[in-house]
Amino acid sequence: MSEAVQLKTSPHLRGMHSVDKIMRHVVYALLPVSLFSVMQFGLSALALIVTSVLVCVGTEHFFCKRSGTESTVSDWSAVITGLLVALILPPGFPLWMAAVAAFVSIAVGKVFFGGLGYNVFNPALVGRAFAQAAFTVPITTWTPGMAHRRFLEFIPTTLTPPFLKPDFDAFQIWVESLKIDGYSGATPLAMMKFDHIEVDTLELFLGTLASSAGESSALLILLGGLYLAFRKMLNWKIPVAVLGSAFILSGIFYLQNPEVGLPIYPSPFFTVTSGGLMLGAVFMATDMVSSPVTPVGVWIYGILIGSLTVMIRLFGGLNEGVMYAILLGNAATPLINNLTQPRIYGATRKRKEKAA
Amino acid sequence: MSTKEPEAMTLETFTQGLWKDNPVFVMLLGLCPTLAVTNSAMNALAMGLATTFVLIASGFLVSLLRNVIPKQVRIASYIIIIATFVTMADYGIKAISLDLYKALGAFIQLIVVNCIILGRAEAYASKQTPVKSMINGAGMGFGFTLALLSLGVVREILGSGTLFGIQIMPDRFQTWSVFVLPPGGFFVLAGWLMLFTWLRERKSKQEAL
Amino acid sequence: MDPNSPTFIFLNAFLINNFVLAMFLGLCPFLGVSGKIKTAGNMGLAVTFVMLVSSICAFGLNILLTRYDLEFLRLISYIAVIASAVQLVEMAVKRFSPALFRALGIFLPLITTNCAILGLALFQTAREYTFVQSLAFALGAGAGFTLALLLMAGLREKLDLADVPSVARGAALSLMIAGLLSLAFMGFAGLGG
Amino acid sequence: MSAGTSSSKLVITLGGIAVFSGVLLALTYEITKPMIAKNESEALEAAVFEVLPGAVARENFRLDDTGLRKVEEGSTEEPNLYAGINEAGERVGFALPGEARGYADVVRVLYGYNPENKQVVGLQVLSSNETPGLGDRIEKDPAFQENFTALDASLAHEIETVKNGEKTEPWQIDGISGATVSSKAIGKALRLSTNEWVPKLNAALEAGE
Amino acid sequence: MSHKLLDIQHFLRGTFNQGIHPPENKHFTAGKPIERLAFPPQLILPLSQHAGKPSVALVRKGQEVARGEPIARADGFVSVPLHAPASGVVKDICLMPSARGPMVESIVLDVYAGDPQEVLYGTDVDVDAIPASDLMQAVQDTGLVGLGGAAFPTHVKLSVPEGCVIDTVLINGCECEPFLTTDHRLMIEQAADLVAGTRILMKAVGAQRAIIGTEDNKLDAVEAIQAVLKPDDVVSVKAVQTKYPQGAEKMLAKALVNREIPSGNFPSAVGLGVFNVATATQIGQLLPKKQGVIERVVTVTGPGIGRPGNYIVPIGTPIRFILDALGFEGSARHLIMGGPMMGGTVSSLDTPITKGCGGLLILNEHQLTTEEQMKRYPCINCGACVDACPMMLNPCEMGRMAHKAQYETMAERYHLNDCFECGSCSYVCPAAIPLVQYFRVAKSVNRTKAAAS
Ligand SMILES: Cc1cc2nc3c(=O)[nH]c(=O)nc-3n(C[C@H](O)[C@H](O)[C@H](O)COP(=O)(O)O)c2cc1C
Ligand SMILES: Cc1cc2nc3c(=O)[nH]c(=O)nc-3n(C[C@H](O)[C@H](O)[C@H](O)COP(=O)(O)O)c2cc1C
Ligand SMILES: Cc1cc2nc3c(=O)[nH]c(=O)nc-3n(C[C@H](O)[C@H](O)[C@H](O)COP(=O)(O)O)c2cc1C
Ligand SMILES: Cc1cc2nc3c(=O)[nH]c(=O)nc-3n(C[C@H](O)[C@H](O)[C@H](O)CO)c2cc1C
Ligand code: SF4
Ligand code: SF4
Ligand code: SF4
Ligand code: SF4
Ligand code: FES
Repeated sequence: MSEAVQLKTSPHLRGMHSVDKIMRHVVYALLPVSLFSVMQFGLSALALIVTSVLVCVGTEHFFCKRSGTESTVSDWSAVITGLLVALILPPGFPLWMAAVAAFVSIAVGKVFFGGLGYNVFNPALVGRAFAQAAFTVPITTWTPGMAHRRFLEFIPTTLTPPFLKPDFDAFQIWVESLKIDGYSGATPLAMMKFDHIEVDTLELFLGTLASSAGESSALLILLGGLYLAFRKMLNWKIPVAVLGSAFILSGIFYLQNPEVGLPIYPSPFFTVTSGGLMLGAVFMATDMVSSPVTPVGVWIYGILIGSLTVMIRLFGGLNEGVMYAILLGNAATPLINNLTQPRIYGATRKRKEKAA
Repeated sequence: MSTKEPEAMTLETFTQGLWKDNPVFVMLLGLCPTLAVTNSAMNALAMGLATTFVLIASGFLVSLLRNVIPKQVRIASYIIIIATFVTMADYGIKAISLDLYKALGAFIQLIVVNCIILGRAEAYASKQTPVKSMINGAGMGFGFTLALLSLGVVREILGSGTLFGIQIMPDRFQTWSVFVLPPGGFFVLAGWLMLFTWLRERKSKQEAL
Repeated sequence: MDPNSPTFIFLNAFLINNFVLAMFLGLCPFLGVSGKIKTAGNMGLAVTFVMLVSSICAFGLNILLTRYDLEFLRLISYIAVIASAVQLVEMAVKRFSPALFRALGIFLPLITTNCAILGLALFQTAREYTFVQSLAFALGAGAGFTLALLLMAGLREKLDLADVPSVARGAALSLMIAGLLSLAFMGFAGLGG
Repeated sequence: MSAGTSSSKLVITLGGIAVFSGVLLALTYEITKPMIAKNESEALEAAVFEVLPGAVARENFRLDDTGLRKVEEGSTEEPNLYAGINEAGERVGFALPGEARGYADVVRVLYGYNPENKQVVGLQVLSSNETPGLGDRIEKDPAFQENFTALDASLAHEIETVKNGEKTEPWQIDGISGATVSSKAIGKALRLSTNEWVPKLNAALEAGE
Repeated sequence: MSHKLLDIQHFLRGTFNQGIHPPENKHFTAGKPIERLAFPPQLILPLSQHAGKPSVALVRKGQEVARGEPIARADGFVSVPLHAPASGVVKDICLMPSARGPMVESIVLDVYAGDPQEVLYGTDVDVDAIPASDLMQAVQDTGLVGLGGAAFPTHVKLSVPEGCVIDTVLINGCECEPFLTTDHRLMIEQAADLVAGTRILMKAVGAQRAIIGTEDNKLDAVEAIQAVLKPDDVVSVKAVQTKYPQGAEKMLAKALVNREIPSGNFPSAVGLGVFNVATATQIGQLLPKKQGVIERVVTVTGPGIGRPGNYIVPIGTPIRFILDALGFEGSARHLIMGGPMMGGTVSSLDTPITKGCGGLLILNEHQLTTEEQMKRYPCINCGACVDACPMMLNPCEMGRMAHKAQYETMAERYHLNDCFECGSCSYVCPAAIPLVQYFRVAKSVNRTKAAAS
């Protein structure tokens, strides 16, 4: 018997989850959504996803090596960031711009604050918000899904050389060559906002319309989320709060619609299935690093995001507000945490007794 | 540097503000105009020069009157003097170019509350001779202008593809509009500060070797 | 929404063109006093308060200056009057509400002449706001400043516990957070349009 | 005021400085006033000429409930619209202001209205804060400016902005794709302004000024 | 608001808020009746086996002692006497290694081999005749300390503080630690003694009723106890939800009678007295005979032991002796004294079983390596710890503060001192952050600082 003395302190048991395992499962849950986007948008979406993931992982690896620490890419979180960055960009987004967005998401959104666990904003959204402000035109140019040659050729804007503008004339010619009936280049959200045309919610749910690469199928996103929720790797309260509050709030406005004529406000079903709300609620508002930890705080956070999204969509200048809503939710997170510290066991009674 | 007694005039009197005590990069003063007007190099230059004018003129006058003004009304007097020169600069720019005036907006008038100026008046001009105060003020002013330009140039080239309004990037260059938008101001300044910290760290590391 | 309605003016200064994050006014206190949530809250209150006072002063003063054609004295008189008014109010607060004074007290002298306050007065004059509009503007600017300050303070408190790389520490960190906040506030663009 | 320095000295010093700066400012004001006035009038003139093709001179008018009056230079009355005069000395139209909420902030425009054929004949954006590269195309985009060479303002139909490429009627503005909000703001500014001013102006003109 | 709702919901299900569900692993020993192990050749009896002042030895080197004879006396009120667990001779009184490392003053007793080892010491008394006021002294004389783990002298808990009235005695039979089954077996096999002890405790503190609380994974124990209760008895038994750390007295008070023990107070503040099942059983057994504590039931269990079971062992038995008897090949590295959630590893196999030790857990190499290979990550803010903490603290924020050594803020703003180190937070943490260790360090640093100033 060896007598090596090694005092370890309790507890000596550990739960089942570890950080890399959780992250890996989130990647699994994102795979169906990613595959669907490739199916819908073809080669360009594939190239977008590959570029973004490689740049994210590469950036993280580079900065770890630079600072002389062990590379942290094996925790899989950079892969999630990369996937999500790709999934919230328009499918024909120039690859070099996607690389910029991915780089910014890791370098500014994550490494800058100290890496995994310390970022105060959702890294993927930092990347996307930066790209949105930097490349305003390309990021609002949408491509129709299910184009028949999508597996044979890239969307013309995809392969724009670095630092150059995409060639929108070539893009226009390409879109026209697809001969899609009634295609206007607008997303369902823009059509709702500016023309008050509401597309069929079922189509949104199944995902057959123009949108960001990974926002189209609410169904697949929901399935991925349910998988994670049941494995307890995702806080189900956040998506429930986000979607629930968005549903209720937009429902209230929906009831204000005039009896005749075009609807001013979309139906609550449209609200929760359109745009990035589903993806944002399930995969991005739930990024635990940038969301509150307290039981009550989580609900406040979710409701804040849901209602901000609806307010921006209905009354703002943008037709989509999920990204900004989540970033604002992230910004409010420390305050929410601060205000909602749970009442600890045995606390109020003491105070009451003192008062008495 | 603030409580020095009268001292000999050296090159340092001028260069102090340029680099070692650069008001923006080192002392982090006057950040509002630094960020607000630097979306183009021209605005940055105009703002820098206007501030320099006020620094020199108020430095001169404060120094001249340093033995006349009683301590109790010191700050009030400085503010009146500064406000006077700021108003002059304001009218001057309006008379020179209305477009420039529109671009800089209220920020010319806000020079009055720029702490660099009151700080210089209080810490330097009230103790030194008029000539030295002017030279030191000029150094500070040029340091400020330099900082504004280093933001303005980056922001204008990346954000608009131009420099002083002249297109310098090729036609197909994709401009990064974020840099002329408000967030870009914060990002570029943060970037410069990080660059300087990094250089300093590298230098001290090399010295340590 | 009518762009001249007080509600919209409030909303504009509060969120859409936030005083700190989009207009770059009041950055010194914003970066200087945003280390702790509690101080930030009090500072926000103090600024809102001083903004209201200076808005009222500037409005009255401007009527006088225009009537007597003395616009060239605007800057000097604004500064002088705002500073004295704040001092008077400070004394009044000290006398009538010591509790409020304790909360605001130390901040008042700090902010009497910063660019958020003077900027507010100048902008409201330049935009020819009516009295009610000016009040809405001051309230919105104060609320916007307070909101930005509180968010910033929360984030900085959180980052106090983070392993931020050494090059990013200090002012660069605060500026970068401010930049990201500013980016997030772009979501409010066009609100109420 | 404390002892040490007598309060009369404080008041005198402060007063002296105030008087000095007052004088300095008054002087500056007097010197720059004509220059500024000239700048402003040139800027206005340039804008008026731009929105009223063919105009080489300007006349100031005031239109209110009492009717249309010509405002002479130097009069205390504030003009609120301007007429453009061509080389032949004929009036080519009126320049009117308009404003509406854009994407980032209020967009202010000046547009030319020709009462003869009841058309908008030119438009200039006076101030806007729209996103560079996106919303600011309302200022520069030649295709968009093309909308305002002959836009029907007879008020038989209200002016409206339609989606890019969907303009079919003379009272429609062909929007900029990707900047729907900004282009709609221009449409709204014109609609509001014409609805308010054109009937009054026409009535005044018919009544014969 | 939402907390009020949670409270109600959890009260109906008979439990507290939050907590965790680690795998129970009680199957190794739950069905095994209590057995007696042979006497070891030598016993090591530390003078400090309890919280409070160490006892004072009454014997000399070379002196012969009989089983059950007092060999050390209490030194003051918060202290207890020590009784000889076996007949033999005092070999030495010297410093010996203790489980936690430092050497402590101990009596080393050479056991007479072949001695019948009967307890000759003690006299039968009629417990019912002892006035309540004398019970405290009687309990102190037994040398009894809390057998639930804290080893706090039991008689001290019988002195009801000024101004408090205790109406209910709670007997803690939760045994929420995975693996351990000592209390479970005691409740089944010695239910009568348990109930008798409970009645004595009620009388001592003046309570009108007692509830024996256990978890709903030990329903056989509930039946066994019910069998010895009278109809309409003032003593009752109740099974609450199986959940860790249901056995913590604060949690149990919440679950059984829905009372919250205020922060920084004892159960007496809300009219409760809480005692462990083994403690009550011992009282039921020892007081009528006026004897002292000389042995206890220990669960020896885990994948690393050949014959797991519940064994009666004399206090002072060296661990090595027990392990050798039951088939063990490993090192101190594999050994945990107590349960896996709150127990500690021992410094050496030569340390003895003390009064407070209810379990020996022997892990195997495989478990240790998987445990050790669990990679440390920075806190990812997942909130699992916040959802687990039964005290509703915020271990996440405290962990981050500890990482930056902001110990004082932890105490001032995040109630560090309410943490009772149950380990739930560390258990669930996916980033493998040693939260409990952080909190122990923080508390001790704060204590040192407070003492210094
Ligand atoms: C979208 C979604 C909604 C859920 N809603 C609830 C709910 O309203 N209430 C609930 O108790 N569990 C709900 N669950 C189940 C939880 O994931 C989890 O299984 C449960 O909260 C575990 O509770 P416990 O820790 O108290 O055993 C939901 C799960 C998902 C994925
Ligand atoms: C950062 C950013 C800046 C924008 N700036 C403008 C703008 O200045 N003007 C505008 O009309 N739309 C702007 N938009 C886009 C609008 O929000 C909206 O999406 C667009 O007007 C829809 O037009 P479309 O239907 O023609 O694509 C901007 C969007 C973003 C993300
Ligand atoms: C996390 C934690 C878990 C506990 N679990 C138990 C338990 O399962 N059984 C028990 O009797 N005491 C347990 N205790 C100790 C009780 O809180 C309490 O001190 C004990 O029941 C009092 O009885 P005693 O003095 O007779 O030991 C636990 C304490 C803590 C802090
Ligand atoms: C449920 C879940 C959601 C996540 N969502 C995001 C996300 O939206 N964006 C992102 O960059 N990383 C996300 N991650 C990965 C990781 O948390 C993130 O990179 C950290 O913020 C890095 O510190 C997610 C991880 C999990 C477990
Ligand atoms: S004193 Fe005022 S102006 Fe100067 S740095 Fe501080 S806040 Fe800014
Ligand atoms: S943790 Fe405490 S209550 Fe649970 S079994 Fe161990 S000693 Fe008993
Ligand atoms: S160890 Fe402390 S902080 Fe952790 S769960 Fe237990 S009581 Fe809460
Ligand atoms: S469980 Fe661990 S990783 Fe999760 S919040 Fe708590 S300390 Fe952080
Ligand atoms: S420069 Fe704006 S507050 Fe200091």
